[in-house]
Amino acid sequence: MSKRDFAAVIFFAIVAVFLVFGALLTHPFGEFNQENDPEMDQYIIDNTQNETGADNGVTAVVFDYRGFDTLGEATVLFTAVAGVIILFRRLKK
Amino acid sequence: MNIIDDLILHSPALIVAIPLLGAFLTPLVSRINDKLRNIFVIFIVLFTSAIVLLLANDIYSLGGKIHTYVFGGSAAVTQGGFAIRILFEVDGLNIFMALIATILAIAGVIYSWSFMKENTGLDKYYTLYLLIIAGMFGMILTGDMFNFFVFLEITSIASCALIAFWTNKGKAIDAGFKYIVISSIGALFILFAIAILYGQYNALNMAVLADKIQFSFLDKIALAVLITGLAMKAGIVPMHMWLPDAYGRAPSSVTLILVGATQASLYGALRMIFTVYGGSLSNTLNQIGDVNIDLNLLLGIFIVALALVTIFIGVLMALKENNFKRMIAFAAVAEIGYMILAIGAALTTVFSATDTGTGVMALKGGLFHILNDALDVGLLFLVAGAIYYATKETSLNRLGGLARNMKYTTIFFLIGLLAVSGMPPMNGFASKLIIYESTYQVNPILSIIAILCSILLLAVFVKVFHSAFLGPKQSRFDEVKEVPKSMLLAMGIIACIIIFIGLFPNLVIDNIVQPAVNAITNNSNYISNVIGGI
Amino acid sequence: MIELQDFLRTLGTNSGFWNPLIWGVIIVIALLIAYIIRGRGKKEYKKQTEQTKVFLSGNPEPEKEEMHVKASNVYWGFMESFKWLYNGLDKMHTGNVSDYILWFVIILGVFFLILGVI
Amino acid sequence: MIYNIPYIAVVALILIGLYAVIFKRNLIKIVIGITLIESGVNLFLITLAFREDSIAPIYRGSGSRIMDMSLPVPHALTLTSIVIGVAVLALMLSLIIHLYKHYNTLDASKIGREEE
Amino acid sequence: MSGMSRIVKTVTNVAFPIVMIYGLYVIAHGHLTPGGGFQGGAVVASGLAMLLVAYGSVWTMGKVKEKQLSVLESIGALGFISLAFLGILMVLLYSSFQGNFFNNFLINQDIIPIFNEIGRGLANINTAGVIPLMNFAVGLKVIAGLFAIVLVMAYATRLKGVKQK
Repeated sequence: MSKRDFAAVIFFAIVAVFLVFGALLTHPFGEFNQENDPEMDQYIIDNTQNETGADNGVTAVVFDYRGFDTLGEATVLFTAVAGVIILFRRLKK
Repeated sequence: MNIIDDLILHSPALIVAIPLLGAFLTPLVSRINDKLRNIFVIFIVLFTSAIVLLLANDIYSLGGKIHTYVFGGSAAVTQGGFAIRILFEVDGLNIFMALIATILAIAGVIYSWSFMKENTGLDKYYTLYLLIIAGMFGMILTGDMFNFFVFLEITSIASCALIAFWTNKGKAIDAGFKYIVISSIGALFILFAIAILYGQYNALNMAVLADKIQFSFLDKIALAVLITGLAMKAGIVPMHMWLPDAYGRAPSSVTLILVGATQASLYGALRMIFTVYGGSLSNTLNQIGDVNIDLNLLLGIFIVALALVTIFIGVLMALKENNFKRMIAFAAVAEIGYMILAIGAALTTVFSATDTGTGVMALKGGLFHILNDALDVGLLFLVAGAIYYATKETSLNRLGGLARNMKYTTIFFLIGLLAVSGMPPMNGFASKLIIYESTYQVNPILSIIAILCSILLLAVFVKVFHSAFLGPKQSRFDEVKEVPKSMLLAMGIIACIIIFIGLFPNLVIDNIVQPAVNAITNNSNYISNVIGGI
Repeated sequence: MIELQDFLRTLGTNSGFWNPLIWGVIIVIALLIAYIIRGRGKKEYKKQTEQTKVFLSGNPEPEKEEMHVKASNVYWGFMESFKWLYNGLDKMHTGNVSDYILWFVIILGVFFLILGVI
Repeated sequence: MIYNIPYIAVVALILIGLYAVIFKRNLIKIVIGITLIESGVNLFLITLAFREDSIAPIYRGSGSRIMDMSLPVPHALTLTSIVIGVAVLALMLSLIIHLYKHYNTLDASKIGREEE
Repeated sequence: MSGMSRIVKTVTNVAFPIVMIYGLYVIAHGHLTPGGGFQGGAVVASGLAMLLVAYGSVWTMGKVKEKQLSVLESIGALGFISLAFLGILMVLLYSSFQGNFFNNFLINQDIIPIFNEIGRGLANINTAGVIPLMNFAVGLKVIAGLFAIVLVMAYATRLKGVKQK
């Protein structure tokens, strides 16, 4: 076992321990109470029909409440297409 | 209302949206004519810069004004103190970084005109270039955590595609692959931290998070992941190794923008530490047994240690390197170390009640050095690209005597050399002077090491200057001529700004750096500007 | 908005200052001193005479292009004396993407130890 | 404790991905590790959306809601994250194609080593 | 890669229109049912990728070039961002309220009679303001983008020298 693998295993174990401990400390799956009350999402669920007119709450969030993220997301896809095309371009003019 | 008010009102959105619009239009425009496409791209960048200047004037004129822009209209963003929609929040720090990005963008686009002329696929090149600019502005201006992640990914993907632009070189492809692996893993961990924060507080807005955060164990994990991911994106030793590959293999016009992207992620780290976690770090005294341990003191000490290692290793590797651009890249790593040094030294003192202005002074020096580093390192990379353009040589061992052929390039390199190694009267001296003195009051050893490494940095560039420009005339460089005008213009712009800042540092510090420092030190304005609405 | 005297104000730090005007005056004085020292050189020095010829103990003078010191030979002594350090640094810089991520994990672990335990 | 099993699964996915990235030399395996990390993060985001006995946030019929709905925002974030992952994957794979064309190997310790 | 056998091509010919229709349905009903521009676009792009696998990259590249696809994608992205820009301008038509970027300018108004109703139930597609239009723009963009990526990568990794059917 080389020195690199030794250090890798040690710090890998440290990170794993902390992440698992954090996972145990997260709020229980699917349970919401006073301290982690999803007020923002509750507001969106209550007002999505009146504010955006959409039945689909997720689409309302994607295209209206957080539409700028969606623009960035579309831009990421555009970027990937441009990158792939520029990588496979012909080099000689 | 007249058009200027509309522009200023919508400027945070337009600064990001207009480069995006230009990027989407570029493939269509380039089907018409190539020269028209170049003019179009330059026009887009200049228009964006004009809007940035308008916004900067609007913010600086009214002192500590914070310009908040809500996407999707309705002014009621914060019922009950939670922000539903994405909002941009522009204060002194944001606009400071935005000005840096503006200078780099203008110089890079003008430089690209002649530098990339022989290559194919230029329409996609300019598209990706505008996308990097838009992603940088988005990272800098946004006030929403997830939006920050999205723009970080835009910048990373576009940069990766441009780093591997010269696909006939295997090493360029290798550097691009390393960069995309590094940046995607860093961004994924940042997203993981954002998800942890969201799961706890059900909020994605920075100001709302900074208001709600309680610094529990999960928050500490999120802070560690955020700082580490952004530090890897910013190229801090020992996570710097992607940086010489990426900077060294990319075309120089791309490297110039990459410097800005790196500092945008550095800005992200600043924002996370001082704004989102600022309230928590400032009043955290942890009990172990019966001793109080100041957490931000520990954090600051660790960051200072990282900074010292960064400066030291960056300078030593630069001294050893023989490839022109890789050497400048290692010098850039060392320069980043100076900023981190100032930030860590500030973190140790600025939150403590018994602070005699040292922390604020260190922050001032660090932020001022961000500006100077962008200009100096950018100018050096442009000079390296000019030499590659003229001689098609990257290794310093095969260069020599170029000062006879390329006079203006030599002068620009001399300016960059003096600036990056902190010699008066260039701008690097002013910021490094502040950093030395503030760190001296924290601990004299820090400033001593910093000064020694700055001297070594001068030695590095003396080596470059000697082996590339001085020396006898080489016969195989007889037909080498001065580079075209647009490249000279781009280098000249940056050089003029460098000399101006070096001669009149007070103007910059009082009018531009001081608002940024104020924006960092009291995050209560940043929070109350969003939460105070209700 | 910006008056003229703003351009020449001194950049005051906590204990030091930096003023381009004073620096300019000092650099001019230094140039004058250098010129005076140069002026007091030997009078019988003449160009294009025997005394300016290169004399390498009788050996022929190598041609100009070969006399350029290559970049890898500059600071040769420095590299040689710090070989122990540079060996470690070269071991550290394996151009290998897995190691980059390994460094990331190491720093992450150290941050966890600092922030989580305390 | 039993309610934290999904988060344990998330951490397990992320750690498996990190293991693949750190200990494997094959470029394809490194990319697989990155996608594993990404799917772990997406799984974490989508677990945050779940609420006890809730339905998808889609209104059927008139606006009156029978039972409460799961949180809509994490769905949107996951969608964005998935698309970003697709983009990154496409770019990485095309770079690997180029690397294989240049070096005829996928070993990470053999590429980019030639002298220039 | 060269085209596959006749069986695969026949099955592709049968399945391709169904996949297309389903994807377009998902795009069009994005604001009413699960789905949206990205999901439907991914479905349609997978149908096109099936065509690519069945008939080979050379044949497909003969039919459609990646330049045309990138132009198509630019048009989709332009539609999306121009809808966002219209949020600034169009609101001035019917209200003194100053609209913002990404403003949903079609909802809660009666001047422009498209998509301006409040959604009640699955039946009425004439709801949700600009969201259906954005769905269409993003759907076009995703179709073109994903198919361009698959096409370019398949064409770059084709087997040289093999006889293409």
